[in-house]
Amino acid sequence: MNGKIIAFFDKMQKLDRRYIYLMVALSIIIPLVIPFNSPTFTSETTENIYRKIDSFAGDPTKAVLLSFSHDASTMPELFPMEVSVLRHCFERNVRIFTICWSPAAAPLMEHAINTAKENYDVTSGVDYVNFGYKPNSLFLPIVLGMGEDISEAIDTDSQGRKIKNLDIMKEIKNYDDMNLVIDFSGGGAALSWVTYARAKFGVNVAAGITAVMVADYYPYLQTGQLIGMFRGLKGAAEYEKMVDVFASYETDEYPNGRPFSKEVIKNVKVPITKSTIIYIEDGVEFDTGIPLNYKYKVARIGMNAQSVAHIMIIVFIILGNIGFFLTRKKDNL
Amino acid sequence: MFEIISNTVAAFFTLSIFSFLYKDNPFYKFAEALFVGVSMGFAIPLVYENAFIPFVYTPIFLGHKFSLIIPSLLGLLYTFRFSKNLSWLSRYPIVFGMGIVGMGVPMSIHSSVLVQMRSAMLPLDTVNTALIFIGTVTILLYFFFSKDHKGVYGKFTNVGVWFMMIGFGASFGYTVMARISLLIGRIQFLVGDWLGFIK
Amino acid sequence: MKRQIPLIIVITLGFMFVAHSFIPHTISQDFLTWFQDWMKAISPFAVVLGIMSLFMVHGKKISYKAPNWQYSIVTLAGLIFTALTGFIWGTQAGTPYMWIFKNIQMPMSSTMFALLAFYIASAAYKAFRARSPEATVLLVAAIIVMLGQVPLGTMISKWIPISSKWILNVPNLASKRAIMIGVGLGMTATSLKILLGIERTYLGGGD
Amino acid sequence: MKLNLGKISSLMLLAVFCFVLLPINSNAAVNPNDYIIEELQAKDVPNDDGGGLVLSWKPLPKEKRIIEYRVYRGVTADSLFYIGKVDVNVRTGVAGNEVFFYDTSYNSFLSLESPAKLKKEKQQEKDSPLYGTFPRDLSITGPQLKNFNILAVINEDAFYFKNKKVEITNDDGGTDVYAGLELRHFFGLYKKLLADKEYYYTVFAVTESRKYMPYAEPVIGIARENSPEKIDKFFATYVNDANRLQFEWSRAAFADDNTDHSIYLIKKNDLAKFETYVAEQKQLEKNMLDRMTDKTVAEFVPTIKENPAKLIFKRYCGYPYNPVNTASVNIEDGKIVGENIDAQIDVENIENYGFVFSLQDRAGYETFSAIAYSDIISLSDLPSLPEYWEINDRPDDKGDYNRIYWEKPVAFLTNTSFLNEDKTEIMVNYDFFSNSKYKNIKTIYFDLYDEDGNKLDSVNEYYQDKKLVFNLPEPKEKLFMKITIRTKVDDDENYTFDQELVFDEQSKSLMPGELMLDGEKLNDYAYSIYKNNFSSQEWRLSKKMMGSQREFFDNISYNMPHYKGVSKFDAEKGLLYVDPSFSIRMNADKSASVSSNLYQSEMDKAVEKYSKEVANYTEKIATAETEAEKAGFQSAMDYYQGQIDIIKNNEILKKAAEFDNDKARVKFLKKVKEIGNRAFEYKMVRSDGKAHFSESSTYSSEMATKLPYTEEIRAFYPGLGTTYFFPIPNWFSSDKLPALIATLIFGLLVFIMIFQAKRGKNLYVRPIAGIEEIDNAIGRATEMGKPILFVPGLSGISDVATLAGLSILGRVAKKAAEYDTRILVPVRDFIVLPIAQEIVKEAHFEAGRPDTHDKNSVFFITTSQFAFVAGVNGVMVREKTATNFYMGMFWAEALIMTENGSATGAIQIAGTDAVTQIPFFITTCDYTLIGEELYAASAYLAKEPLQIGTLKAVDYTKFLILAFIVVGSILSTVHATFLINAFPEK
Repeated sequence: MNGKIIAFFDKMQKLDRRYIYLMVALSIIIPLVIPFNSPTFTSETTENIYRKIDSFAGDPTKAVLLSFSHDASTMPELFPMEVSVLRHCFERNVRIFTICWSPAAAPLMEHAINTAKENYDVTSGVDYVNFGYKPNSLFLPIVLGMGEDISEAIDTDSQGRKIKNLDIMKEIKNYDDMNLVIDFSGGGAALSWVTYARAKFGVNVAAGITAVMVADYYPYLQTGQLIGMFRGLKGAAEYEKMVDVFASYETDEYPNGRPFSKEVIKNVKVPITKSTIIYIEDGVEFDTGIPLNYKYKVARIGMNAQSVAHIMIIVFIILGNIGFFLTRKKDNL
Repeated sequence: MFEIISNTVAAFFTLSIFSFLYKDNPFYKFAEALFVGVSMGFAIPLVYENAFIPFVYTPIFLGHKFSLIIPSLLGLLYTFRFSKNLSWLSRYPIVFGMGIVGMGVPMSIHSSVLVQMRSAMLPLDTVNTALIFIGTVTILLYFFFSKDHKGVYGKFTNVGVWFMMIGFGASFGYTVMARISLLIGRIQFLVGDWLGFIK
Repeated sequence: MKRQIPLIIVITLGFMFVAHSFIPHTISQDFLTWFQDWMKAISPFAVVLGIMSLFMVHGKKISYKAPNWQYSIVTLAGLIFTALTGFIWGTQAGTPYMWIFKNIQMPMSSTMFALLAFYIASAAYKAFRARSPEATVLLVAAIIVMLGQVPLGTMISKWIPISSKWILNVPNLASKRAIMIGVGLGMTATSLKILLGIERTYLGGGD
Repeated sequence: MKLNLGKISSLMLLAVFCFVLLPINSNAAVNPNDYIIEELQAKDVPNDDGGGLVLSWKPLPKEKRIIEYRVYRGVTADSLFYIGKVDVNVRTGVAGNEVFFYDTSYNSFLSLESPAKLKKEKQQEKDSPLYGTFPRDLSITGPQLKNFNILAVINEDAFYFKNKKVEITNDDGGTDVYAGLELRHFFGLYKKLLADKEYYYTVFAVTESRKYMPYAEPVIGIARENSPEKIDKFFATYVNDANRLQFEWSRAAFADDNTDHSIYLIKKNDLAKFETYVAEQKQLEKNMLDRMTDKTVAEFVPTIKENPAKLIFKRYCGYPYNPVNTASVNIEDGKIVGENIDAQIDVENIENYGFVFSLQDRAGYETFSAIAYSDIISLSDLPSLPEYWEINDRPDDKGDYNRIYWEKPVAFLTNTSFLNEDKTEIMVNYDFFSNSKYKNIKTIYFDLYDEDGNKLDSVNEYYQDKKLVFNLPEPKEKLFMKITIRTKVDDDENYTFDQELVFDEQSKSLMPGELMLDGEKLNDYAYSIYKNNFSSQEWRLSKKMMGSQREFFDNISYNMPHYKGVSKFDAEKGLLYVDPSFSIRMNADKSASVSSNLYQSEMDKAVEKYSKEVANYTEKIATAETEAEKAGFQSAMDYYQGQIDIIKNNEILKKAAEFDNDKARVKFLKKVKEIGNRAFEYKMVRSDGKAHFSESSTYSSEMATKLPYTEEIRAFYPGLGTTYFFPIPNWFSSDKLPALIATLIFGLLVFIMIFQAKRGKNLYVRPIAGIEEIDNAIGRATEMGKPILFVPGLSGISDVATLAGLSILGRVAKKAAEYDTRILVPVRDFIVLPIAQEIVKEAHFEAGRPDTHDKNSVFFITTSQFAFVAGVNGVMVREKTATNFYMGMFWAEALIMTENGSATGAIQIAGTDAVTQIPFFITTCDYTLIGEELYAASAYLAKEPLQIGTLKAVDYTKFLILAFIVVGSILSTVHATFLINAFPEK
């Protein structure tokens, strides 16, 4: 009996790795092609960013800066975050700026804005401005310069317009107004914002990072140097849900979305298999009729695949180790 | 049409790389060889436009900063790396860049040692801060090389090892997550953008 | 002499930089600017080294008809062709150069990384072994963190996300901090060794 | 599978490169004429100085796959030059119905980065008028200078010392002297459009495959000088017990050509008349513009020629921008006090008066704000100014900041969250602003009260981690917090803030309310800090700070380029001519500028010229017919006489005239000018933005201890060091003191330990698990007769990990040579390659087995990260390596190698300081050197006194660190934070 089990695991141990690869591929392709509903639990690190941005809603004297410090290789994780933050800002009428530091990021930034704005009536120069690509060697001068005067530090936007002359800049001068910076990167770029802009001018800094960096960033979250953080794809999925539940919400009482509430987000479900945003609260369905486009749920669909893959890997580790111990026992005999 | 063709090319290379998972094959070898060449080839015009022109050509030939001829000659010495007798010349550009390590001494003491020491000296008023304190101290003890890990001291350093392992576990878990996310991105491209199965 | 002069350069520049880090004066800042200007002028030539070594490696393969030498042709042709498109049609959006970047270079580089997911899965099955108590703890912590990331974890028990957060906030923080101090000290020591001429590996062989 | 690889490869290569040509050919079949843009217009930009046009056109539909629109401009329709582009997203196209391109204010005209030669725009028909940007070739670009308003920004030293004196005969037959400079002496030349001049514009589209489409028919644009914008916020207040009017307004968005801020007083019954006046002035402006384009339009004559409102205040507001936006006007005996002001006001019936603000520009246009009526307040309603403030040079910098700090620190609550379901445990976040005087806050007390004033809880925050936890007996809707700050400087005072916490329905949490100090809402009143130097006429805003902020660092840049207009040039010599005069400072009463010239001879000539003018006007005054005429001549004469007086009597210019060599003279003037530009006086205004403000007097203090330059030069600037503050560069950064001490201790330890090691003292280093196993692992490989693999990391030689890895390689290679086991070292970095080769060679020599050394055992695979790993995997499988070492820096690829190695059954020993990779090594390798162990291992193996000595020094330093951490934590637990505070925070 024992021998049989050991033999089985022995065989399993020697399983051709290509079968494993195939399982990995399927565990990701199937959930992507056939989406299913799974709950998205939000975490405080992401909620903090949402709440901060939401507190700027409709206020012409406040703005958010998105800094794109990454290239295409980390796009799967970071792009959904960027789109949902932009969507949140467009929904809630929050003024927004974007900037990037490498030539490779410029097309990604453009792409994120265009993806998010398609369904909103927003104008460049009024609701948002793309500062465009600024060479990395100018990072420090610009980050410090914006503490004094944004329009001088940046000078022109991606279309070559003088920032100073734009409508959006009327009541926005420096970090006192542009009070939140979110840096998206696969590395330590947000920490430079913490070191310079946060330490010197007290601006709020949040980070959108790939999961690899999460453990490294945690100490900064604890000291409050970072106000919030998107933890990889999971963070993006959480934000997508919050935008659906709060920012997209439209009733007579709240024509432009309702304010964030921890109690609400806990209880509401938004199924991603539907083509419109539907709230399910305590079993009661409410169809808002607002289209839920693929681009707004891409992270949540991705998280389905992620869940399946995680479980699979955990199972692999456990199976592998059982086999390992059994065979070791056999060797010791 | 243009987009379809472009996507097909991109998909072809994506699949070629993935084909390595089955086994090493001419498609993968071809894609990889091309990747190496294209990556280097991509850098050449970029370096020319963004480094050579603004930092060498313009200041010397147009700005008449003739002192910069010295570092550009130093840079040229790199090419002697492959010469049998003159390869020692290529040390010069390397050592010139090494000079900056001098800054590394006080800077790393400041930012990685002193600043971290400060944040480690928290009041021990909650269980968690006490645990962080114990963790920090025991891990530092683990990296103390003058004493054998024996007896009570050894038990102490062992605690450090446990702390480190749990910490590494966190890194591990998140790294796994990140790698899977990247694969999700590629599959979204293949199945969604290219084949159009995801809507 | 072939070693002494470079050594003298490193030591002199090195001590100047030590002084620089304590002196905020403009003269000290000008020194840094001077150094950066010179480094910037040296830097473009490093790529020449890269190109040369690539040509030497693959050139050798081709001329000796080493196994798979045909792929070396692909590499060199790819290099020359990409560089030429950049020089002929420019590097703006829409040029063949950018097209190569978007549809050849970019998908391949992100796919290379995506391969890792497969390897992780296979390593999970075949190599992530609880060889020792330490490795066991590591794997258990990793599993908790991985479960904490997905809804299933929360559905199993609400303690999973809480312990996942605790792992990040307490042991992870302590270990990151202690390792940072240790590595920082080690790096300082190495820098100091270079500065004092004790560490000379970077000079390479020969006299 | 025997494929002919050569053929397959060439075929695939060909296929791929055909695709690349696709973008070039993909548009072959389209009709280019469908791609000409439509509705191109060039319109004047309103409210500007006549230097701006905005182009607009209809975007092509997104099906046309446009990536950019290129814009061209010229002064004639037959030659148009490229000036810029508008990028478009290919996929989505342009969202609106119009694309805009702004040709406004100064933007790049010419610089060293400009192309060498003028090029015809490619892909256009042969006779097209389109060209590239203006080239550096002055024979082409030079004649264009006159078509624009050109501003040159010149490197300071180049202007002073690289100029060539040039004399040009002018129209009157005399000679004008210019300073000739080459293009490389300029940071750049910037252009602005000339008002009332015709410019031609055209635009064409560029498709996805970078095909340039035909251009649109050029259109004409003319920029016009317009009246300034209307200021939308203007407030008036009457402070009755001071008998003073106070005004405040918002600043203009476009201020380039603004000259004056004025305030007028209007009686209520003059209102209608005033409104007609304003309307007629607008109509007059429009009429003038219309008549410029169409001469047949009848001239408009306003019925009211003079402004019916009475001027009560006027102040210059031009360069430097950000002028003061508040004004106080005193009233004495019903009369407004002020120079050249003649207005009466009945303060008893102040409600009968309206006030209006106006902006004036250089062209004489004036735009009025809406009418404001004053509210009546008393002095006690005005915000309080700091009782304590200080200004001095900021220490520890390179000399480009002054610092200003005031009052005591402020602490306030920022956010709260519930920690439990019952909402009885709350976390409250707080923050504080401090300043240089109160650097270390001793403690902050937070006392929590409920609505009835019962104290619920209190926290003594001696270590400020910016968060507090409170336990409530029951959930509360409203709470009060008393915040008391105790500082280490004047500690005995009770300095307390109040702040409410109110439950907010929407966010379902307790939200912090207004921060109160002594009954004043702290953030209602902002601090505006104004500064002024010796060389500008008026104050400028340095920074507006929130009412809770307590410190400000004022940046005073070193960079002082010269700004000059340029219109003349010499294409042959490649020179651009600029005016050689430059201003040094304003004179003592700030009525005129003290200017000098690069060439002393020109100063003498100027005196001569002015004397002639004085003589000329003296004659004219004698023969003048009317009083008005006489007054005009008199003022002109006064001006010239004043200029002569300055040149002859100003101390600086007198001193300068003593130099007989221009270089030394200019050097002297440069120093003097630096003080004039970089020393600032400061004042502070605290305001609610609605004319309820208090204004401080100019700050003055005791003489500063550090001053620039010599006594002799400083003597030209009375007030320097007491009211005017000049930032001083520092020689030591005191915040780096801990780092200096630590570096010295560390350095000293290294010396001592190396010395001891050299003397042969036995320094004990404990065995490191992974290292102990190295020999066994090599032995195993020898037994099995299989080779060893050693990967010295993937990064370059400057990486510490690589150095450590290489030094371990030396040891491993030696052992391997002794055992006569083959070692394989794949290398990724081509600089590491020869070094590794050398190390392995030497190891064989040392082991006494040079015969077994195989030159090819150290080999380069490729620089590509993953290809390298694939190569290493190949080696593992082919050579069946028994032992694998990975020592050095690794990235994501590490796992692929170790997994493969574990599959081949090899013993694996790894070492790296890459924290993200360590977990994978631990789980896939048999032994792992974690972080520092790698460094230690290299020293341990080397057994050299130098290495062991350093290792011991690091160890003892670590012990010190440990001791400090333990002591520091214990001390801070018992509320003693001095040790923590001795360490740097960031």
